[in-house]
Amino acid sequence: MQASNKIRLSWRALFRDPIRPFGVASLFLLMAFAIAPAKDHFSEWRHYQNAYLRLIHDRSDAGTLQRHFRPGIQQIWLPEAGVVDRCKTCHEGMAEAGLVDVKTQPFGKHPPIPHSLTEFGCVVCHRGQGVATTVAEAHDSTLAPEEPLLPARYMEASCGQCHHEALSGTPKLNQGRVMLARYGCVHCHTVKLPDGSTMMPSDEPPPLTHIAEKTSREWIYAWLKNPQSYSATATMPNFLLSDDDARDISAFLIANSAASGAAHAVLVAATATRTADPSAGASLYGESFCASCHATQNAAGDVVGGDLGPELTGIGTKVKPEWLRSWLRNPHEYAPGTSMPQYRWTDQQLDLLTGFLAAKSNSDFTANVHLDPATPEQIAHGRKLVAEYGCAVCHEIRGIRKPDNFAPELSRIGSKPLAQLVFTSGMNQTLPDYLAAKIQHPRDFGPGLRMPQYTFTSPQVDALSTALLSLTDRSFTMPQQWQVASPKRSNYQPAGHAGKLMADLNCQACHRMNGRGGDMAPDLSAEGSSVHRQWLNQFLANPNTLRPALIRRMPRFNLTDTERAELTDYIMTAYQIPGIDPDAVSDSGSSPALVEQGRQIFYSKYACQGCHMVDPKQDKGYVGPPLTTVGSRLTAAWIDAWLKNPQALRPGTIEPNRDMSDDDARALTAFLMAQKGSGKQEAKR
Amino acid sequence: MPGRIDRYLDRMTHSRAWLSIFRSGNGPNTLHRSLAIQQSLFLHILPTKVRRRMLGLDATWYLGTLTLGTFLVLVITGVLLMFYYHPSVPQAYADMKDLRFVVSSGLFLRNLHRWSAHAMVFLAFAHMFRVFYRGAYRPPREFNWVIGVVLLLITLLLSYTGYLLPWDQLAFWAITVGSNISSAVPVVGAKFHFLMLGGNQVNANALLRFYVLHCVILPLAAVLFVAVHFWRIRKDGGLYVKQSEPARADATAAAAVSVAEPVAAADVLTGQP
Amino acid sequence: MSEPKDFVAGISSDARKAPKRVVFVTRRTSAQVRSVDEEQVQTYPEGLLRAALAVELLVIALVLISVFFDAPLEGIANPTVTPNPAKAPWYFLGLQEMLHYFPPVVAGVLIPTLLVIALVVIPYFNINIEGGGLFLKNRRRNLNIFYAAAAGLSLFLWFFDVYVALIPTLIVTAFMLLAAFSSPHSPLRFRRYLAARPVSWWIMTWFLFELIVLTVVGTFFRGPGWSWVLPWRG
Amino acid sequence: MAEDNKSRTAEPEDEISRRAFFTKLGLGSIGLAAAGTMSFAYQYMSPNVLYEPSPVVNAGKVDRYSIDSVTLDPVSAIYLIRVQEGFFALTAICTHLGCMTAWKPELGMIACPCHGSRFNREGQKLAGPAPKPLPWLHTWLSDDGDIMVDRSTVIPAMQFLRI
Amino acid sequence: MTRHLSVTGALALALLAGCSRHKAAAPALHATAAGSAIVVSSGDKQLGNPGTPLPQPIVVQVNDDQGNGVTGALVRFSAPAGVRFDPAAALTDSSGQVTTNVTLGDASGRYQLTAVSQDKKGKDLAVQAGAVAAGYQQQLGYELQKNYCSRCHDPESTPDQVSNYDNLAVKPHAFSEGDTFNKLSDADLAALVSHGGPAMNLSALMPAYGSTLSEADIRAVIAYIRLVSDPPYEPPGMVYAKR
Repeated sequence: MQASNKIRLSWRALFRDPIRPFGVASLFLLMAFAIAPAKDHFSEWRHYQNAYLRLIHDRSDAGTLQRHFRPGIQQIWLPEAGVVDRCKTCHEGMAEAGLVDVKTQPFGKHPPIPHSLTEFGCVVCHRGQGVATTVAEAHDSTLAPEEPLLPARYMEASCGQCHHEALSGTPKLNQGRVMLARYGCVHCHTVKLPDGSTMMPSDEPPPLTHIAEKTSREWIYAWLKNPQSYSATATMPNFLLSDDDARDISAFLIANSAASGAAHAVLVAATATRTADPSAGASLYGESFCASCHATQNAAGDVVGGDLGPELTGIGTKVKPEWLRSWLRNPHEYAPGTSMPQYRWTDQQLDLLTGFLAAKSNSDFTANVHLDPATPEQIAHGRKLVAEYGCAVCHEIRGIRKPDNFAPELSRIGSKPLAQLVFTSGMNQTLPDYLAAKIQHPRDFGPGLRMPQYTFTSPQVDALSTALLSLTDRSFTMPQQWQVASPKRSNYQPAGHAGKLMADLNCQACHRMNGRGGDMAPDLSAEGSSVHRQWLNQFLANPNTLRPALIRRMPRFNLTDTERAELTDYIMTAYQIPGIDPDAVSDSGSSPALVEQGRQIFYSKYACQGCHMVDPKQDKGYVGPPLTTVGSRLTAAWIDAWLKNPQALRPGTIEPNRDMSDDDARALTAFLMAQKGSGKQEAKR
Repeated sequence: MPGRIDRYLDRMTHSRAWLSIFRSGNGPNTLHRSLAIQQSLFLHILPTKVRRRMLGLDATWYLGTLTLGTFLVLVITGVLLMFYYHPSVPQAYADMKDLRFVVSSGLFLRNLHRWSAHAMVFLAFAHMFRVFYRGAYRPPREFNWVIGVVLLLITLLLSYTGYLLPWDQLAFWAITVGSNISSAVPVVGAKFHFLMLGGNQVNANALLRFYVLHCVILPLAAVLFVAVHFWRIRKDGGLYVKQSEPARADATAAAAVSVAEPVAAADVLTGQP
Repeated sequence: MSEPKDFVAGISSDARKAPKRVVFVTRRTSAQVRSVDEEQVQTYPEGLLRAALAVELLVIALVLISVFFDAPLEGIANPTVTPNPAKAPWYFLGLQEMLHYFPPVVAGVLIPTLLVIALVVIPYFNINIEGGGLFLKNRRRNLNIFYAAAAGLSLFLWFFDVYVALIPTLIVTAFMLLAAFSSPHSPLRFRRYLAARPVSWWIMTWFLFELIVLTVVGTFFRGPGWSWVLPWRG
Repeated sequence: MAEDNKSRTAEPEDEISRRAFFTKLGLGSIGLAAAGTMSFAYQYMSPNVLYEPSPVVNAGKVDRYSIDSVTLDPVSAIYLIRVQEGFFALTAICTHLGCMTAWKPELGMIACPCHGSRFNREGQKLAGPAPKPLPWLHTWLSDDGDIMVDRSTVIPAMQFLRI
Repeated sequence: MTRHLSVTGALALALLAGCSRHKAAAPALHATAAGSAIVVSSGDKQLGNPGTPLPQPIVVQVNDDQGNGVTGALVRFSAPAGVRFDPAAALTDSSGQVTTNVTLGDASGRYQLTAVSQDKKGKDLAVQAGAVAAGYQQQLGYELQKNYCSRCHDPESTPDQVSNYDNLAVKPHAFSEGDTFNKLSDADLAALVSHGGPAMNLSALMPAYGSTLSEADIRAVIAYIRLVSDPPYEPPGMVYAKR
């Protein structure tokens, strides 16, 4: 009652005579109106600009800096890219070379990059909200399409928006892309690239159509339970299957397996040799250079060898000897698409190798796996699981068709709005952290998820996240003039009978030809115009190495003379490049004086002995191939052209381009062509 | 010093120019003051006299006045905002960002517009209920009540159409949800929905239509009806007096009256006693 | 033209006639002129000054609010991503809450239309011109109607599980019952007050109560998927 | 009620003067507020950022232009003129009423289609209503050898960019 | 009234909860022993990237007078803003060592990481470990030199990449030799790389890369050399703020 009475009294006081409150209220109104512009005037960016002016005020280069300083809101406007960046409003010193020593943000100088800052703006690489003029809004706004700033560790992702080829400045991004292809991510997840192409996997999941011939159900079970426990380098991820599920899947795979066309000799001989002579097998394994592609665990316990094929440490436990033998004889019968070459081993060699490999077993892998005979229910359930887990996406399985877009498409994962992400409790709510967590612990994001568990190191996770973060909306809407042509993908296949032969030998697993093939061995696209026919023929017969420094070497295939002739002809004719004219430079018979002059500049002017050796007694150059027999190997025309511009003939070769004068080139060529002494002996042999 | 100001003001208010504009001139007497109302286009829709006790707070709570006040604020801020607004997709949203980040006090004006809009809706509702509970809708004021209801609807429509203009998620989905309700009307619903959006979904057409409605048609309608509303207050016998409260009315009156005849602002300016 | 008639029907528009105070004559009152000539003051300056004052206070409040609270602005409109929940402006949330229970035709069209019509026609009913209490005159009939209406409405709401609307209805009903069993001579002032309420008052109060409850619920108590959430929980 | 009593017992004239004071206060501050609002509106109306092409134009490499050639860039409305002494840039906007002028090689002069103003190659007016010669624009060579023209800065005539 | 209380209580609780979530209360560490010397046993002078963990953790050891590891000595790590240690402080293990993982700040350049322990008298024992974060340019330089230069300039020989260092009559300088490279200005280095050793009256064994590498590439290589040079490279004529 009292209170209400008071109120009434005060209201009366107020409304008895309006003049007085009117006056007072007007005064307050005036004040209120004064607040708004004041608030606008004391804005964050003005504060930073003043701080910048204080910073540069007493530097020795203050004059220049003050001349460059532009007060007020600075903006980079790129209509075609939809970029409105006002970052420079606070980051005033961004382009000031003089401020390279300033570490305090926002005034530091931008580190050198290959692009002009004003031409591309800031948000294209750094993300964040370019239009904002307040720190919080600009850096961590999360409203699509505004994204929070991209952390520095993932910055290479921004390069990947335009550059789809491998850049030397972005190792992390390159690694991530390779991993996406190698670890089968792109088997399940479609990744479309702005140029319309789709990311292709680079791994070779074996077909499971005839798996019963290859291995035992116990091994399958143990493998399914944990592939990495079989070999640490296994690329197949762990699906965290329950014992029963693993049991049923293995049951189904065995039951589902059909007979392949491969003829399985009964391996009496092999079983004999297995006990007989492991060292012979080992030496054969060695001189066939299996280690170029296959790794094995050595006594010290570290895995050595190539990663093109599977690790062979426990191969004996994995595969059945008869299968192994037939596989070694001709892999294409079992897996037509494999990149394992068909060595032309003799039966005796096959036995040796089979025995040697079959002995490589870690029997404790399957030791405590005991499976009862499969029941029809288990097999049926196994089939269901196989379909459920999408095994058929990677592996060819009889009677199960490959499901299309089995997992979410990732073409634009890099700019997925936070609102659409479901985070686990307690994790940082940012896209990079989400991706990293998803890669490391996929199953934490809810029950019933099928994404398997990989075993990646944290640098690998970083690389993968970087590659994924480069798949943004923006990359699809880049202005025409920014788009970088992605590297041509060629599916060149050698033609004809020789082509078939090369397919059997899988030359392209290691050699690149006309844009397709591995990068383990030299590109052969220009081989025909570079080497002598005779040398090539000899080489195919007995591929001695050109570079003693390398571990990986060309294996020796037991080619028949006709096969060699055929192959040589094909290479010599098919792999010519224009501009190398064999007749332009005389292949032999140059004056000794010229040769001597060549020797002079070889040693003095160009100091080639630093990397090459001509005279093994005095030269030790170890970087480039030895040139002791170069005369019998390479054509003069090629040497001449090579000396003048190596990169033109083999892009990326580390032989520096010395812009050699024609005279020098001719002299050196003459000198090098003279180095064929041992070549002659070889020819004789 | 104040004396001089007074003299200047005095001279001003008696200059021919001043008198040619404010014909009534001004003075303390009733005639001048009645003329001041009658001869002004804007004021003449008000009665020249008003019952003193209606000026007390508890009679009307000034809700109508306040609603009008918000409307004026909205008109002013709205006009200013229009200078920076393009009713096109996606430019509209970019303009919001510019208002927020680069236009001097753009953020403030937008806030003022937005909050005033909410205030207006609230006040309009409050006004309606207040009028009802006072019984001020009774004859002869029933038509004015109807106009009031129309004004309430216009207010809602104004706020609703304005809601889409920022073109953010909030706007888009509020309008999507809202407009789909209309398509539930049995016969004409779909057609109406189609016309309202200028299509089947909320897109650039819809934005433009809502813009025109919000900035031209509805405000004009509002002004018109407000004028009628006020006019009818006067014509229906001034602000409603509750017959049932003479006793309290007197009290209020006694409280509201001050002994001295109040001095009008203008009189003070002219310095006349 | 024809010569003027001596009697002209229609409304006299003689400017010299002073405007008459309009008096309303109800059925049970005889027309007698009560001229309470209470004191009047000039609108200018008295009224205008007060109006200006009120508006000034309003503007001050609005300006302060606008300085300290920013208007919401979310991400750019994206037809492919629906925020959860997608809410209409607050003054429509009562309606949206209804839409949660009833088909659009009912909640989106029927109810609003009826509301508007009801509001429009209120003044054209003479039911409460005298402002007589609902249950004072022919009590039995009104009671029956009231029982029927209350029960019907409650059942209807209960049938659709509209508890949000049902509870206020029941509360109002309770008060109406209290009113029904009170008289102008009740000892309690509050009961006397209730007893004197006319039917329109009850209806409007019910409507206001529902409006407030539904709007508050729709605004604060509805979360993703229009599920029930408590605003003070997270 | 204290308020009331005071005001009731107050002397009429000082009551009046107090009212006068409050009135002046009220109207005065409203007037000020209005004035402030005007300046506020002015500030608001003048944009802080512009969505306009930058005044600096990259006119490309030197060898694009032969000696004694007059090249009109219609997009940026400038003439790029190379003479023996070097380069200079003129605005192509007529100083009369802002029409876009055109270079007439056969006449060897710049002509405005609207009202027939004529300028010579250095921008001096030869005929017509144009009040001023065509202004010369600031021109310089960028680091990578491109000719840059700043349309926003006018330089005195006959300052050639030497190559 | 009670409601008010409950509400405020709830607020307070929420506040507390929020705070506690933000700062994970680290268990208080109490040194049970003290050494007389502290050394970096591994992880010094690493090359990393901005905002990224260093490839190897940093291991420091606290020794007593005899040079044996001291167990239970408290070691605290500190560094410029932006650098994160995990853990930032720990007690030495049985071998007297503390291992911490370091995440560099977001700026490229040189970072000084400090490990501090206390001896018996409570005097600070500090040791510095250096780390460099390669920005884009330095990263590019690193990749380029790995391909073109390291075969000769890096004495380290690995199976994958046999070093040619020993085969050279005139020994190249490892890029970390600050004493050698800091004497040369950027221009000199650029000339040396692009025109070869003879151009600078140096060994002809250094070939000219001017036609092989672009100027930007060469700048990048130089930036890398400056980054890894030890002692650190001080650019000449650098303008520092007087304050």
